[in-house]
Amino acid sequence: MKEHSPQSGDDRRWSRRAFLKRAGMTLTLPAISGGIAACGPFAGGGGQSESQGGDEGAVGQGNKTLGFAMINLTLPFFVRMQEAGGEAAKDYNVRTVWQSADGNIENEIAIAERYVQQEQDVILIDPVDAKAFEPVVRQAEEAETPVVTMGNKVEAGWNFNTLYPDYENMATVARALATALDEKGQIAFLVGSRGNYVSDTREAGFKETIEQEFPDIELVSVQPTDFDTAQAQAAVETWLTTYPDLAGIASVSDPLVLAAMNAAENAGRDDILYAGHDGDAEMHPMLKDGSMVIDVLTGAERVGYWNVAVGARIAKGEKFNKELFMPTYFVMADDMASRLADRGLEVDAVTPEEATETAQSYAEEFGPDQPSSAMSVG
Amino acid sequence: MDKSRGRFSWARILDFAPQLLLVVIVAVAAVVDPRIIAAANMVDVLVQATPIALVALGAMVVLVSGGIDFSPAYGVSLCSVLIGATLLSGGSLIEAMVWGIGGGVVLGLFNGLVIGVLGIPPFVTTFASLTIVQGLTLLLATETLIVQNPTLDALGSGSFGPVPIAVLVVGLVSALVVGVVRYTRFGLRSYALGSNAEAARLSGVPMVRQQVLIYVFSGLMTALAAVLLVGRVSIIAPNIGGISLLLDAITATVIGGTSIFGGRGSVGGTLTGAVIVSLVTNILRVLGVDPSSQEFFKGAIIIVALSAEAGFRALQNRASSAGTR
Amino acid sequence: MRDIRFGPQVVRQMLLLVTTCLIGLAFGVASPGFLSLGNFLNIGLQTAVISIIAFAMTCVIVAKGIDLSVGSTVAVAGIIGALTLQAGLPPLLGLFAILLAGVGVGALNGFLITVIGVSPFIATLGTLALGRGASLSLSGASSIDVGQPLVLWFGSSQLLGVPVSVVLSLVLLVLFWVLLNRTVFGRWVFAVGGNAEAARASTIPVRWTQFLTYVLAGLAAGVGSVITVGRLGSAQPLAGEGLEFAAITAVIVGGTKLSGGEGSIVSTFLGAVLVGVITAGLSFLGVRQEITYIVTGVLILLAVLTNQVGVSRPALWLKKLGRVRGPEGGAE
Amino acid sequence: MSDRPPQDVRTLELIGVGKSFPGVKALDNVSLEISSGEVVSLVGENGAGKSTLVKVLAGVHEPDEGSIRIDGHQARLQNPDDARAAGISVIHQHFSLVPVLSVAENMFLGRELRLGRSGLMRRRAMLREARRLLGELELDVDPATPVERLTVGQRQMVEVCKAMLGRAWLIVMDEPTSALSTRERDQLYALIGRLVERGVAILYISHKMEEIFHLARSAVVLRDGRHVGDADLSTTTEADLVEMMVGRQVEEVFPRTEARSGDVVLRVEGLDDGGLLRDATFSVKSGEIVALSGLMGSGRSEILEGVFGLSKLRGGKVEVAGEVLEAPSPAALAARGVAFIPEDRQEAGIVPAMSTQHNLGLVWTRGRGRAGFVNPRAERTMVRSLIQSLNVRPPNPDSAVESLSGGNQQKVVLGKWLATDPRLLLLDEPTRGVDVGAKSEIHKLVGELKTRGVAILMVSSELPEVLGVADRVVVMHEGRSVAELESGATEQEIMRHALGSAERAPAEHIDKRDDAGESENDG
Repeated sequence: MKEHSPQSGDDRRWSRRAFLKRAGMTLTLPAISGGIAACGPFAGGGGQSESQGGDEGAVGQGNKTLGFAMINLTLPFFVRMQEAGGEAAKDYNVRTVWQSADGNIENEIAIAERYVQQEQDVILIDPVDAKAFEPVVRQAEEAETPVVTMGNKVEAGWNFNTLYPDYENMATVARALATALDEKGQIAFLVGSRGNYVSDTREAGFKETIEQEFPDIELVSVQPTDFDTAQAQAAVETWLTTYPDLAGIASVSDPLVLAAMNAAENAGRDDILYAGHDGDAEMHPMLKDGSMVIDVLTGAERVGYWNVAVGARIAKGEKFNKELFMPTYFVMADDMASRLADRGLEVDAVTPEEATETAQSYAEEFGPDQPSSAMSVG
Repeated sequence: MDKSRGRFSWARILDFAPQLLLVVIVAVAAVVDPRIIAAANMVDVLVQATPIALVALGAMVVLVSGGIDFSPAYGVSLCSVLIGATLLSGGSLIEAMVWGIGGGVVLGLFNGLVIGVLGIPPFVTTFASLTIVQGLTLLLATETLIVQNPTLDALGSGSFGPVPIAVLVVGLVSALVVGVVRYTRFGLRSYALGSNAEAARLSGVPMVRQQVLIYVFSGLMTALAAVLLVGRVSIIAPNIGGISLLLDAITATVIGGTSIFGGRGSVGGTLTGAVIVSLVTNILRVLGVDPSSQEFFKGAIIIVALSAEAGFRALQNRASSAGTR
Repeated sequence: MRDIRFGPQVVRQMLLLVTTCLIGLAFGVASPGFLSLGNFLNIGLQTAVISIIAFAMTCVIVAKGIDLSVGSTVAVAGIIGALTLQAGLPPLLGLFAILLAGVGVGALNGFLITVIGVSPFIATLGTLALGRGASLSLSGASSIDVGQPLVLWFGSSQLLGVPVSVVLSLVLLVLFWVLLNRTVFGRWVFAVGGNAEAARASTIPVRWTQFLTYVLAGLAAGVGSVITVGRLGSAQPLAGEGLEFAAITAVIVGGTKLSGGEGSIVSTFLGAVLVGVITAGLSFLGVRQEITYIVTGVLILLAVLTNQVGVSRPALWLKKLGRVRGPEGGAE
Repeated sequence: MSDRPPQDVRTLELIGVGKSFPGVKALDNVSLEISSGEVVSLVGENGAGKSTLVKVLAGVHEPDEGSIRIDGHQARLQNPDDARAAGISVIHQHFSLVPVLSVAENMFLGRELRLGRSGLMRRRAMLREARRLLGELELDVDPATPVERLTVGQRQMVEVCKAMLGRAWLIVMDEPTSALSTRERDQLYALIGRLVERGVAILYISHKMEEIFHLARSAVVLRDGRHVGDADLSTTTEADLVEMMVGRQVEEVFPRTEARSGDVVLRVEGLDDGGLLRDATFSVKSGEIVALSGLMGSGRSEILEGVFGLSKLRGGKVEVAGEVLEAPSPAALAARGVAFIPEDRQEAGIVPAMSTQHNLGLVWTRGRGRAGFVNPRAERTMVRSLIQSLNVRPPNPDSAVESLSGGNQQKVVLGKWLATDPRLLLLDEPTRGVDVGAKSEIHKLVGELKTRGVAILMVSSELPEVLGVADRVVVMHEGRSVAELESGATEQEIMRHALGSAERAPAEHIDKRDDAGESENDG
């Protein structure tokens, strides 16, 4: 079990200096806020000067601005997405603004409306709901501001959609997991939260495939987690005691799979097979040792970089189809792929090593030197 | 005299209302699905109640003093991230504890000072600090942290005989909190503040210091909850804990008999409340209730339980008032 | 005849207005696009639902209650309305269904609180979960299209260039002001919150009054739901997430105390506008979200603080601060 | 230790103390001297500056003029801690005890006994100390009982003990007996006696002449914030003292107004609420004042509550103007022109944060105006005339009621009902805690109502009030109406009926009921 404990070589992200810097900031900020609080009603200036720096940078270089309206910036996926988006912004010489709706759809629309007001060059929306954004897309159309809707197809005519085949990918994940389990046994599924488009789509893809194609596989439970690893862990703990024969666990997102593995490890279970989505690097050891059957590499970083790249190119006048698809890859270890192939399931997958390369080479894949056509497949 | 004895037993039953409620829920659960009361599942329920219980103990003292504290929601996230980030950047466990617990204490200090010194109501203060903490957590954590520390792991997921260490730790902390509540002047003054703030002031209780201490206590409990969570979950995202943990904790506190108007609340009741909340979540999981409806049933169960308790209380009041008249 | 003097409420409202203008001006200097008619209308649009619900919340809080369920009520009312429309009911009835659903949740809150005797905080926390869960399960966790122009009108159209929802919020501002200040019911609300015992002795139906404040909150959530459905062109199971806190924040920033008996609709409105200006302004500055969180928190604290001028002064704070570390109480 | 009687005599002197608030001079050149082992009474009408003076002593207000000397040394009382440190303790009308804490915990709150300098309390030691002190003061209270289970009188005693524990040598008592039963009052007197023996000085504030003369050696009289003079109570008569306080002669505090009584407005028969009230039968005619007399806990107030529908009746009949009410409810009674003025005006009378106008309009607005709207102009007119006829000070309709003095608040409570032109007025202790001037004003008002043909049913503990104004007195004993006396009866007569019959003198039994009644009332 130990060999696939999800410890990865991530220490590099956490150099000591960086941590101390950040932690120091964390502790001084309340003091600063307190300071602002103490100096009376003109603290509006505090916020203002803070940003002016940013503004000047942008205006000084005369570059384009992309406004991102996000559902939530606290979830790990979005956090990574924003980080890589920052790199893309540097590469493409654009400025990005990321604002979070904290899960509230009205907030998200308000953010988008303000972007129209602010005359952002391109507005990118990660829509909580496709329907709800049609009115605001029309507003943007009147202001002739290009809009990109990410991951969720909004049919308002004016906007570009940057998509990846979530439903189909998750269907393949379901098939791979089921095949690895010899098409029988109990499995369970961790989702994000109900009403979250990405989570719901992936759930549907998984669930419907299992129900239609694998009558002997029993999907015993689907649990919501709010994308919170603690809740995921609690759910899996309950499964492990309630369904002692549980043979497989799948999830819409990799951190939840990690939490599931952690719970299983605590319970001393090492016979469970996992399947996930996102293509996080932390999953590679488990893919290699065979406990994880399959992962889907969208890659938060790739998604972030790609969307900024598309936005920047639109801002600079490049022409695109209304629908852009980002290439996604299934990630499987070679022996797992051949095992599944033996059982009749061919999946066009990359190895974890290749995946690492792909995941990290997003800057080349979607960089400014690439032609417009590299932004979409099919 | 007979009447008064009758009234006393009524009152005593009411003192154990949360425990009774727990018994009723367990009994109903046993009938509905015996898997729920299987020993292994019950252990899970207890382990999953531990972070709720710790946050709830902090919330209880705050509520007892007539305040409210929303900041543990992301406070737990901040402390967890501080601990995880310290460990991942090569710090020792002790260092990590210092950062994590320090973070909780600083948060409590901030709340206490703003409430006590600036006189801003707790509701807004802690709501604002919740927002601020959310920002700080994001500044600090840019991704999921994977923490593997043997000591923390043992704390979070080891067990001592059949009893999980996390449960033992919460038991120990609860015993300490019982001591604090009963045997320190901090405890006494917290109740005094919530029951009659003016009287406490007139008696010479230093109000500002007391309020600061109360919120620091809540911050400390927040940090302890984070320690347990880090030990148990190991996978720390900047959204760990969050609003749902806080709402669970406040619900636990109130089910446990703490009045949100201050002055009343007990450690035993709060712990029972935490177990009830954890159990209700567990029941819905075991029964495999559709994810869309889970929140609905959770809300419904809580409302029914509280209505039963309130109705019971009303009956008891009527009985006792008829008894004396 | 009547002597003109400024009561504490008026002073507070002036302060709020000045604070709002100063903060708005500061944002305007930082990003010139902020001070435009279009943006003001936008802020109005984005504040409309919050302020409408905050008006009713003011009544609830004045009567010494609290309602945490309004956000999920917006969602559940919208879903129920959309389902009735889907079932083929005429648009007008659909509109009524939304309002009625809101009233229903309000009545449930009122029932739990005034009849059963559950404390308002926890009762409405329960209905918050209940409502959110109900809207998710009724809708199958996905949005429901609404196409009827009549239903959409309130949230999507304009009157003389002003969004209907803004007009509606201003009309409700007046209505709620009249309700609280010019009707017998308004008097009852203040009396019940100020001293329930005295209110009872004055033959005021205390529970009924409290019950009605929750029904009002539900109704306001229903109105908010109508606007939201119009704005989104659909009913959303996750609509109104966090709305209860936004509304309560507006009420408190407006200077109403949670202890009941006092409060003003105009102050609440100004509070909502102030929070709206802060949110919009920070959005205009385009700072990182993390910074936005921190600054929002600080600005809300500041706004409440400036409200308390006269009540607490820096000198007093220093004195109090000194006492934190001060000698033993009483001993010296 | 902390509660040993101080060995030497201590003194407090106020010399020419003055205190101004914006627009008001609350205290002007007040001097006062008090030393260990004596009881000095502080008297004056409400608004005379007594509370300000108390606040000066408590360290809440610092005087702008004059000086305070303690034991001959200049002292400054800048905050409550200073006052406590100087050994001054104030027992407020509204208790400063924490209901959920035990007696011992309350006594030690803010000065808990600790283990060394740790935060740990020595609970047992505190309990022991509390028990010892309670024993020394001969108080029968268990130190482990939560304060919320004590009667008002017991709470008072606990307050005193708490003060003693804090080494107070000067205890200020602000109308301590206003909510006490007779027995509790006597216990308090005994306690004061013991305190004085131990060398404690007591500054005693009261409106009740008999207790001032009973307890105090001398009185300091305040009027309109000024120090009118000191009175040696052994040589001063009650009338003189009242004149000093009021600044004019008060001919009659309880004036009798003559009026022609008419039809029966209220008739009750066999009233029984299943509790303190067992069986009450009497009637009230228009233009008549009927007083309900009896010991506390004899069911007097319960009659009013039962008639007004505030408590559920188990048996009996309530008939208003010839109409038998099946289930009396406040709204139904109010609709039939019945008004109820409850006993505790802080708790059940006023809405403190509301303006005078809105308080006065609280009942009136209902059913007036169109479709639930208040007609502000009509309300203003009504309020102005009421303020004038009630002589509410200050006469500003917009000032918050909480800023008014007790007497004026009581006038507002009365006015709230007068606005509705009632035909039957139920008054519960209408002048409790109200100064002499306001008392006489209130009764003048009640008299006016009587001449206008209003029927008045009044509960009062003050026999002079009962005898002074009532046309008939219904005496209650153990929940039963036992006698009906015409005006002209004597105090002895009333007491004889109130105690059951004088021969049996079941005093102890009555005391028990007494306590039960108390705990009900403050619950």
